Amino acid sequence: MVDLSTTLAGATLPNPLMTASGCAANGKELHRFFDISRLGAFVTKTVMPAPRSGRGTPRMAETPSGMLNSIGLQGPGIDAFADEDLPWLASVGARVLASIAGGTPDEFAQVATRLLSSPAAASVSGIEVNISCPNVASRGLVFAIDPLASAAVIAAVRAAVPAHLPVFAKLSPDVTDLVTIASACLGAGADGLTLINTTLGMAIDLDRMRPHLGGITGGLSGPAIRPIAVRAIWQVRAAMFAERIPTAPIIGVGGVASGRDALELAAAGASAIQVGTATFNDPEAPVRVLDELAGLLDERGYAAFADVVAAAHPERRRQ
Amino acid sequence: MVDLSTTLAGATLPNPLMTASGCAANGKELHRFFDISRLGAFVTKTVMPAPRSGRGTPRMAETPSGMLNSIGLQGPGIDAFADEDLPWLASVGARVLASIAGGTPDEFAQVATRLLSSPAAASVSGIEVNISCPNVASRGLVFAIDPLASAAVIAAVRAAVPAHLPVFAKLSPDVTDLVTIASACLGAGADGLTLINTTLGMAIDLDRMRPHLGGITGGLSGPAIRPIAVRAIWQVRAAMFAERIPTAPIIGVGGVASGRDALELAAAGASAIQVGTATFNDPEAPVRVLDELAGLLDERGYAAFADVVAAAHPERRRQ
Amino acid sequence: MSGAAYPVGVSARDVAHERAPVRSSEPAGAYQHLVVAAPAIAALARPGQFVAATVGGATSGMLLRRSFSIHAVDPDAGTVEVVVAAHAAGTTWITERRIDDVLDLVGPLGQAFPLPDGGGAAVLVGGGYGSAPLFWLAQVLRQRGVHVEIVLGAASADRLFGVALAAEVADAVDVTTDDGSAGTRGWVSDVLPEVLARSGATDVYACGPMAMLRAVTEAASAAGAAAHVAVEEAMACGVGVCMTCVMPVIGADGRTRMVRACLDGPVFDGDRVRWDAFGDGLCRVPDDAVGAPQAGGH
Amino acid sequence: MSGAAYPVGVSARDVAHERAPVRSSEPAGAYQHLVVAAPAIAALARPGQFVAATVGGATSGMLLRRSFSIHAVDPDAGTVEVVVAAHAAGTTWITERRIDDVLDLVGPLGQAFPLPDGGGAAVLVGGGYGSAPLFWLAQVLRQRGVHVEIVLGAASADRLFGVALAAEVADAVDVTTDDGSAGTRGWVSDVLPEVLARSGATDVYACGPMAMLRAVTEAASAAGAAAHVAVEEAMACGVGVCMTCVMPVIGADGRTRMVRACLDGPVFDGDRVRWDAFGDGLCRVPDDAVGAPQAGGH
Ligand SMILES: Cc1cc2nc3c(=O)[nH]c(=O)nc-3n(C[C@H](O)[C@H](O)[C@H](O)COP(=O)(O)OP(=O)(O)OC[C@H]3O[C@@H](n4cnc5c(N)ncnc54)[C@H](O)[C@@H]3O)c2cc1C
Ligand SMILES: Cc1cc2nc3c(=O)[nH]c(=O)nc-3n(C[C@H](O)[C@H](O)[C@H](O)COP(=O)(O)OP(=O)(O)OC[C@H]3O[C@@H](n4cnc5c(N)ncnc54)[C@H](O)[C@@H]3O)c2cc1C
Ligand SMILES: Cc1cc2nc3c(=O)[nH]c(=O)nc-3n(C[C@H](O)[C@H](O)[C@H](O)COP(=O)(O)O)c2cc1C
Ligand SMILES: Cc1cc2nc3c(=O)[nH]c(=O)nc-3n(C[C@H](O)[C@H](O)[C@H](O)COP(=O)(O)O)c2cc1C
Ligand code: FES
Ligand code: FES
Repeated sequence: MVDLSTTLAGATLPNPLMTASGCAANGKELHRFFDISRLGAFVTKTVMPAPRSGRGTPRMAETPSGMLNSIGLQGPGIDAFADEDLPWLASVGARVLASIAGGTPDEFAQVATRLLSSPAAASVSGIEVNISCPNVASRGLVFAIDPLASAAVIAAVRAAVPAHLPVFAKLSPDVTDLVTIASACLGAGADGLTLINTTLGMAIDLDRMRPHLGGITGGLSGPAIRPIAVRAIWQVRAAMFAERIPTAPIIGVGGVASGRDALELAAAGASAIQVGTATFNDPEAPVRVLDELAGLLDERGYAAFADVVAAAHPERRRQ
Repeated sequence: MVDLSTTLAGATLPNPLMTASGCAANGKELHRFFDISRLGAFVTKTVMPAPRSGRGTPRMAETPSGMLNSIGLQGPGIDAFADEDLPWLASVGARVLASIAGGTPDEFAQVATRLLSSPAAASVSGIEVNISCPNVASRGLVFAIDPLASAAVIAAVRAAVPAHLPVFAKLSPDVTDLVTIASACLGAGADGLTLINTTLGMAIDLDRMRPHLGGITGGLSGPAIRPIAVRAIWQVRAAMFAERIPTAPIIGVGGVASGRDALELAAAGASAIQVGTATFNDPEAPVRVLDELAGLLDERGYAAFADVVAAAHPERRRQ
Repeated sequence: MSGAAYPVGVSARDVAHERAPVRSSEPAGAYQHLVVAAPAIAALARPGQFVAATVGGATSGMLLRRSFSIHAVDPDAGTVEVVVAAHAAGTTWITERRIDDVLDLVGPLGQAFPLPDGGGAAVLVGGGYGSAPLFWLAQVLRQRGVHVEIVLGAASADRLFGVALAAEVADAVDVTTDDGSAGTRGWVSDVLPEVLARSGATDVYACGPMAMLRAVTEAASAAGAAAHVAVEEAMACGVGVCMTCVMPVIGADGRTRMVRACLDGPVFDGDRVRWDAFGDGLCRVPDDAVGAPQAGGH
Repeated sequence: MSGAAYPVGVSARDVAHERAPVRSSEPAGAYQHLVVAAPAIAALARPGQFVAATVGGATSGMLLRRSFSIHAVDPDAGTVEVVVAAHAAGTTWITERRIDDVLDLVGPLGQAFPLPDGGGAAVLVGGGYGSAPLFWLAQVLRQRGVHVEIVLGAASADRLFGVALAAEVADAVDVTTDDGSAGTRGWVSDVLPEVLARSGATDVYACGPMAMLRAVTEAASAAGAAAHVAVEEAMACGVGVCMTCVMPVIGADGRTRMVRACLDGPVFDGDRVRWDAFGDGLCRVPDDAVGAPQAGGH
């Protein structure tokens, strides 16, 4: 039996597979298809201070091996999340990576504080700080395109959260220099990074000759972007090997639909793997990917998942 | 009959369809499949001052609805191009959009000068300045990630080329703020923009646990990236409507495989359309797309291709 | 390819995920009528629910499931039936499946049509392939002693589905086509007031395009009947996890929320739907919806 | 689906693009042997050339063509034959095609095996499905009065292709398998020196994995024979436009260039190939190649 456990900045999880924020709602829906406590962690839909309706529709367009979405962070707000969703997740034994966002660094911190005041706070294994959602009205609100703005958010959240609880910064690939953003986040106290959020895309409604999405542009996800996710993880992990930035765990996400895909992100440097859009194709995808990954590791004679993390880096092979 | 002609900064072409640089070699190979003079223009493989072997192999990896390449700008050098390839293109009646590159702004200018000294220089309808190839050993050589470096190259080329010949800057989507780069290029004398070059990606060879490509990272192309191309064209065209940057023609490229795809890029703001990776799937793709586009325009009752350029922008509909 | 249906994943109490071999596929006017073997879904489904199918096979570039109303089930034979219009590439792929080809299905999904306790009269209104779930519903209603009338409408005769079937399962049938190629020329809403009046229906069940559902809701309200409408919103997942299929619906507390058509629908009470938000192929978030962007704000 | 092959695009003098219906598809050991109707390709092809097929159908997420040596053609029947190993998703899709399914083919592509004027002796060496083009070549050579011997090698008996066929078309046949499950245990290069010596061959033709082609070239050189090797490089387009399939080959001027295997190959003179550049699944650019990155530079 392969040891599938993975350690993310102190938090040890039984396996590296997770849902991706916004691709699994808050658990009940997928729990009809599989026991969500089987996952290394359940990543919740990004929650903001107040209830949010999100954007009008259409909110999605299918694209070759991918899709665009412009949901616009629809959600119940942190009060409802902390009082209802989190307790339910705790009740089924899920380990929770809670995704949070806000309009200002302070709002991020408030959401984190309120989250941890939940009666179910003990189920929270970590906090994923979504500074990279492209579906916000102004691109200026995508903190993750600017190192200073990113650092301000991370520092505020880090200050609001007890030291034992790891904080992950979720980054956007839509930047000229990802390593600089990663560096700013780690410098501001992030314990790890989640790479990547969707990349900005767009589709045109050719019958009506106007943007297809209600939100005009949207986030591109799915297998189409996997090569971008692998590259982002590789670049940031390579900068860690080169000691340009501190070494920290990376959670990989982007286009994973099979055990092979998960292995690819791990080999590029990811210590945990999230499955997003593939869940829309197959509601059991997160646990199917887990089982396929376990099978692949076993076939290849690996004793532990940890052995394949960053295994494609020459520095790692030299170790 | 729909009027398919398009005007690109003074150069009028009989139709908007083009090959994409590096996806059609220098014409002879595709001329076995269709008469390349049927194209609005034939875009040549980026040519550099000296002959170049390019990278080792593997140079490609197939990805979902896309591919990665790390060719590394293999080519015969500008002398052989100007003396052999260009005259052949002229001999079959092709209109040529010549793609050039160099290691410094001066080298770009030298290549342009030498190109125009060719006996077949009259076949050149324009120059596409490739400042965005991701397959160069150092990302520092991707001029298009920096507005100043981009402007320096464009200014040098513009100075070397007679005023009547339009100069297009080919940009990379891998930047935080594409409009700033576009603005710098137009400010430095570019007559138009080509959007987009490949986006940086990567694949891992899971059997050998190392990067799949000889060049480690590679350029992602094909239908997978079409939403990114549409978004890039839209953003830059929107900045023109908003008068944040001067209005100039955009040549659209990225993931076009059908007449519908071409129409999508046009509606987003492209005055001409290049077909790249789709040619690997179907060697007749550039002319098939042209025929499909003409059919779609006809069905929808458009009198001219020019009527659909940027047609999805509300500013255009208000005009 | 296996001849027998078998489950892919966990089959929870109320939903299943099955690989369903095609048992038959026949053209029906402009549509394709498929019968597939999916015993777990057949055992669970109720009229108004739907199934979601992957398209394009193992090497497909199309990721998202396509949704189809369940036309009929035979729990004993373990079969599920759907009626598919070849709209674009995904549905075309489905209509091209041959016997023994396998569909990957998740279902039954969504809320079924609410059923009256018994007796009275109901009118069932179907637009195009939207009629597909109504015949099964008609049978269930008549088993409960409900007088059932069916109104079928479409652009043209070939786009009507189930006219003959309607005669079998309903007490009366009306047909309309936009071009007059079958039945009355016009829309279902043209004949509906009269049908409602003569039948004294207390419930109207409808499935079809949004504009039709709105018109049906208005006609039902005018006649004092309840409208139960099955909507068709673009769906990415069908199972409630993506939030793409939302629409503004008024809740029990009187407040409008953007709710998921795949989970809270596809059947809604017509008078709860904020029809005012729909138009020109878009649906806005009403200003008074919970969590709506602040008016005048950003 | 149409029963007849028909051209998709322009068919130039030497290459065609056809939609080719499958006429038969039969397992052959570990491989699948397909016969397709592609009259234009059948009329043009010569031994050593290949065809390139799209995979996955209209909604495929796989863009790139897959290349296959032409195993046989029948210009009168208008058919082309290929032997396909199910390697990964694309080739698996091809092996699953049924009668009347259509393959989109471009061909014939690349350089054919060079033919001697006549007489003499030749040895044809095939590794695994690499033997596919050799039987046709053997027939053409024997028509020119050449004495033909065939050596077939594979990992195991089920991965040999065409042992019976070889006996029909060659004057002598040797078989090797790595595991000894058929013929001599070992590699083709173990038996080749003896075959070359006894046949006095002046030309060796080979198709198979790179390591085998290199060994064949060395054995041929040692015996004073010319080696004509058909290589298998990963190809994105097959028609010479992408520059992905390059390998270092010494030109007539003695200089090494990165040349396209799809256009200048797949058949090369073995002693022109820079075998030293290949290793561990990679191919480097030799330092002395035209346009190579400057040594010590960047
Ligand atoms: C609850 C429900 C029941 C339905 N029942 C039937 C039925 O019984 N018979 C039938 O023929 N069709 C039915 N539809 C519509 C059917 O799902 C769409 O026609 C189909 O998804 C279009 O797929 P495509 O690949 O042909 O089109 P494309 O336009 O290429 O689809 C692109 C994407 O948009 C989504 N999409 C596009 N149109 C629709 C739509 N109208 N509804 C939902 N998603 C859409 C697709 O799921 C896909 O993700 C139903 C839809 C819903 C939501
Ligand atoms: C000139 C030539 C002749 C060939 N003849 C035969 C034959 O007669 N029978 C046979 O079974 N196979 C043959 N091959 C190999 C065959 O093309 C590959 O096995 C096939 O492309 C792999 O496709 P896949 O989808 O199964 O694998 P994948 O690994 O998924 O393919 C991914 C990508 O890599 C490319 N690729 C992967 N392996 C190869 C390879 N070995 N050669 C070329 N491209 C590759 C594919 O074209 C595709 O673009 C030949 C290859 C060449 C170049
Ligand atoms: C419909 C949809 C909604 C999403 N919502 C969120 C979100 O609320 N917060 C977030 O951090 N990421 C969100 N994402 C991004 C995903 O978590 C993930 O980073 C991205 O989709 C890439 O992974 P994938 O290709 O596996 O989907 C969303 C993605 C999709 C498709
Ligand atoms: C194999 C390959 C080689 C390329 N070479 C060049 C090049 O030399 N110069 C250049 O400007 N772009 C080059 N490109 C980028 C294309 O011109 C085009 O911008 C990109 O592939 C997106 O278009 P597509 O999706 O239609 O291929 C290359 C692309 C591919 C796939
Ligand atoms: S379709 Fe995904 S939530 Fe309804
Ligand atoms: S495969 Fe494209 S050039 Fe050879």
